[in-house]
This record gives sequence, structure tokens and C-alpha cells, in this order.
Amino acid sequence: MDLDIDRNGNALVVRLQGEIDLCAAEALRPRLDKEIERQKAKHLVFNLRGVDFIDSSGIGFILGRYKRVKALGGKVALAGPNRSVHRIIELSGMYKLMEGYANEVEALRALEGGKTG
Amino acid sequence: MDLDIDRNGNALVVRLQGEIDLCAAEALRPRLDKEIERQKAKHLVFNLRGVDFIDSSGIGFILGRYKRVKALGGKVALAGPNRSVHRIIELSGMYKLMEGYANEVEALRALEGGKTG
Amino acid sequence: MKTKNQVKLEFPSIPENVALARVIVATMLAGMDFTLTDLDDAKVAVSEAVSNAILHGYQNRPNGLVYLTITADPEGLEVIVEDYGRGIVDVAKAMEPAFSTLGDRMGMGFVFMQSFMDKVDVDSQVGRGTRVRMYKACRQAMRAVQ
Amino acid sequence: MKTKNQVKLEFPSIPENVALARVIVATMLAGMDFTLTDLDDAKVAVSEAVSNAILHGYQNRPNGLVYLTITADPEGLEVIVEDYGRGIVDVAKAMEPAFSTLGDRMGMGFVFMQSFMDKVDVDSQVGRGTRVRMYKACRQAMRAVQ
Ligand SMILES: Nc1ncnc2c1ncn2[C@@H]1O[C@H](COP(=O)(O)OP(=O)(O)O)[C@@H](O)[C@H]1O
Ligand SMILES: Nc1ncnc2c1ncn2[C@@H]1O[C@H](COP(=O)(O)OP(=O)(O)O)[C@@H](O)[C@H]1O
Repeated sequence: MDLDIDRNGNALVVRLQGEIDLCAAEALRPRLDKEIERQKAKHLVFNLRGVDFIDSSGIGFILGRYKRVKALGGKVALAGPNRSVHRIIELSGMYKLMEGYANEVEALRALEGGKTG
Repeated sequence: MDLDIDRNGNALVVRLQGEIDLCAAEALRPRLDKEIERQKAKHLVFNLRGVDFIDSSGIGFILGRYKRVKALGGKVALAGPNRSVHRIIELSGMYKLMEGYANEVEALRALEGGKTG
Repeated sequence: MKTKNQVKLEFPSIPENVALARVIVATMLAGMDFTLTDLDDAKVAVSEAVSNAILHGYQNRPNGLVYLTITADPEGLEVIVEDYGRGIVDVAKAMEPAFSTLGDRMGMGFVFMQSFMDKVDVDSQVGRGTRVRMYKACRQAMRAVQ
Repeated sequence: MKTKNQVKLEFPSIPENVALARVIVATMLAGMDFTLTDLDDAKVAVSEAVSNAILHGYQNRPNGLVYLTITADPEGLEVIVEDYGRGIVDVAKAMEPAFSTLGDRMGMGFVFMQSFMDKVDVDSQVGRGTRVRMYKACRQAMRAVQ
């Protein structure tokens, strides 16, 4: 799985693709953590537009990054999940910890305006 | 599997969908034969645009209809197969028995003009 | 699905095979009397059970074997996931929301299985292994009961 | 595909399961060093072998069991299709193009298997059953040999 990452101000935009399950989470975790470290990004935006499946391993992967970023005063935003991915995020209670947005641009705007979390 | 059939002059246009394998062939065969009988159609056009897989059972299904129609002086034309379906038709030698066309309209025009077979 | 179809799978405990389990369940469900949401639901449920077998049952070691049995009939779909791994000490506790024996996990696996399937039974013996049986009734079968 | 993955399937001899066999093979191939054409090829080959097991081996009766074993490693993909059906009297003859014991069949199944895979072995005993073993080498493995 390719890791599609963009820097935008003090936020790192991570565009996830395909099925975020145990296998994807194990592959993505060390690579994303290295990037968060290297780029010293404060906030994280997960663009979920390209994700067509997520389960509790995928949710756990996002939650783990949330914990890291939050410990240093940062925020995490979720952008553009499809209906079925949205449902899983909702059910897992993640929207209590991070905001959801229709798309990446809205998520970044909110982070810049300090309106997230 | 739905059987999408249209009458055009003395030709029956059959639009196949999905994967034409043993299972699809068994389901389609009696229904198409009944239609050929009922509509007393002379020629057959198989529109393969919507077909994304075919194997020798699917080819056999087309060949069986060819034999029926040919016995009564009719022709069969194949229209719009994708690259991989085209390859299987080619390999099976079917283009020696029936013509292939880019699309349904061209196939019908050729049948009307009597240029097929 | 006119009558009954029972497919049995055996595969090693590697994370790549979680996707394979989902694909099989999705393919078998596709021809049945289920909605697209039902399909999504069943995919999550089987994903959770197979991930657990690999990660907890075999502690993420690749040399274990996971057994998946999927039975489809006009009434519904049964999915059984079995491992011969470490087993669960306290099944009731394991099924509680947010309970996990691994620090970086959410403890939501069993919650998802229960939310997305009509019935979930867990049979486990420490040192012997775990068997998760899940059932989802077809739309028609659901209506008949109501 | 870092190391080896071996998936075993067992399913009843109903035509619906031909698609299932294709889906499994396609899913396992997708992560390997194969082209899209290789993927199409392998799908046709497994489709032919499984259709034969159902139609010829079990004479299209639904109560037989078909066994599919798919082994993927960095070198290539091996597919084994087994049935415990009627068996083949003369394997060499059966493998000839256009030979078929059923009137409405093309006799192209074995031809397709041989065209689309690098190797096809058939082992059959009348009254006992048939085992078709097919192998397709990965791109990298192909280049290494050349
Ligand atoms: N197949 C299994 N083998 C051994 N232990 C298991 C198995 N499945 C679940 N468990 C135990 O049950 C706990 C809860 O499982 P689950 O609700 O799926 O959450 P999670 O996987 O996030 O830990 C796991 O942390 C583990 O201790
Ligand atoms: N699994 C099998 N069990 C019994 N006979 C088989 C099996 N596979 C193939 N055969 C025999 O070999 C013949 C040729 O097979 P094939 O080339 O696939 O063509 P077709 O399926 O169109 O007949 C079949 O007609 C059948 O007699």
C-alpha cells in the first residue's frame, strides 16, 4: 500500500486508500509514525475518500495516531468517509475524539481556524 | 441473471452482462432458446459490452445458439467485447464462424446489409 | 441460492488472508436475499473474527491455521471462524466493549461482530483454541419471523 | 507476498462455486508479481478446471465435493483442483483440442488451461477422480530463467 502524504501548514494530510484492515494497518503504522516524527507535524488529517472498507483494526490504527498527536497538543480530523466507513467510525465512538468533515479542504480550514476537537 | 433482449428487424439482440461461465450459461440457455423460438428471429447479435469474463462454457453457450440459428439459415454476430473477452473468443476460433463488430449498431447494419458470415 | 452451499477454507495466520476471508463471504452473500448494508456488515464481522484468530489466537505468528466455514441457505448465512491458538481465559469479559489484552487495540471486535450479525457464539478453551459462530438471517427470513 | 501462502478450499459441486474459485485465485494473484493479463489467464484456467470437476467429474450433480488448493510464493502460483468423481478414461485424448464427451461442449477446457498456465498436469483414475495441477510463474521468476 502506498502512503500518500502531503504537508499543509502545520498539518499532515494522509490520504488512505482501499481496505484499512489488520494487514493495511500493520503496513502503514511504522511508515506513518516515521513521517509524523520526521515532519514534526502538529495536526493530522486522514482523507478517507479512497477507503472502501474499514474494521476495528483500521479504527485502532487511526486512534493510535490520534493518541500520539494529542500528547503533543495536536488534533486529528477525518475527511470524506463514504457511508459505510462513516458508519463504522460512528459506531466506534471516534467522533467523540475527533471531528469529521466532508472533505480535506474543510478539515484543513477548520484546523487552521482552531475549530477542531 | 437478467436476460436483456431486443428485437431489431429480423435480428434478436442479446445483451449479456457480467461473467459468462458454466453457471450463467446454464441459466441463460433455456431462456434464450425459448425467446429465439417465440420471436422466430433469424439472426442473433450478442452484445458483449457488459461481459467482463468468459470461459469455454460461455463460448460453448454462444456456439450452441450459433448452431441453432445457422440451421435455419441465420447468422450470429458478436459486438463490443472487451480486450480479455475478445482474446478468448479469438483463441476459441469463433471468429471463423461469426463476425465480430465494435458495437451493436455496426453488427446490425452488417446483418441488414447481408455482409455477415 | 436455491438450496444449501457450504464452503470450507483453511489458510495460514497471515494478515493478508483477512481480505481473502472477506472476499469469500462477500461473494457468497452477493447471490442471496441481503441488502448492500448487510454485505458491509458481514464483511466487517468476518474481518474481526479472522483478525482475532491471527492476532490473538496465534499471537500474530504466521504458522497457525485458521479455518473458515461459510454455510449459505435460503434462510441465512452462517460463518464459523476457528483457530487452534491460545484461547480466551474469560469469554464474557473478552466480549465487553473496550476490553482488549493488547495495548494498541480498541476492544471493539466482538462489539462489531454482535452489532453486525444476528447471533454470535464463542466457544474457547485456553491453550486449545477458539471457535466463533456467527449467523445473519436473510431479509425474507427476517420478515417471516416478524 | 513475502513468503508462502497456501489456501485450501472445499465446496459442493454446484455451478455457483465456479465464480468463487475465480475470486479466490484473483485475490491471491492480485498481491503478486503478475500482470493484469496473467490475472485474466489464471481466472480462465481455474474456471475450466472447476467447471470440469462439476460437470464431468460429478456429472453436474450437486452432492460432490471439489477441492481447491492454491499455493502462492515469490516464484509463482500453483492451483490444484481435485474431484472424487468419475475420472477420465484416456487423459491424452481428453486433452486434445475439440475433444469432449458432452455434445454441447467445445472441448476447449484443457486447451485453455494449457494456453494460460505455464504447466498443467492431470492425474486421473476412472471411478476414483481427477486431479489437475496448474502452475504459473511470476514475471520476476520468468526473467530469471531467461
Ligand atoms: N481468537 C482469539 N484467540 C484468543 N483470544 C482472543 C480471540 N479473539 C478475541 N480474543 C481476546 O478477546 C479480546 C477482545 O477481543 P476484541 O473485542 O476483538 O478486541 P481487540 O481485538 O481489539 O482486542 C482480545 O483482546 C483477546 O484477548
Ligand atoms: N474432472 C473431470 N472428470 C472427468 N472427466 C473430465 C474431467 N475433466 C475433463 N474431463 C473429460 O475430458 C474431456 C475434455 O475436457 P475439456 O477439454 O475441458 O472440454 P469440455 O469440458 O468442453 O468437454 C471432457 O469432455 C471430459 O470427458
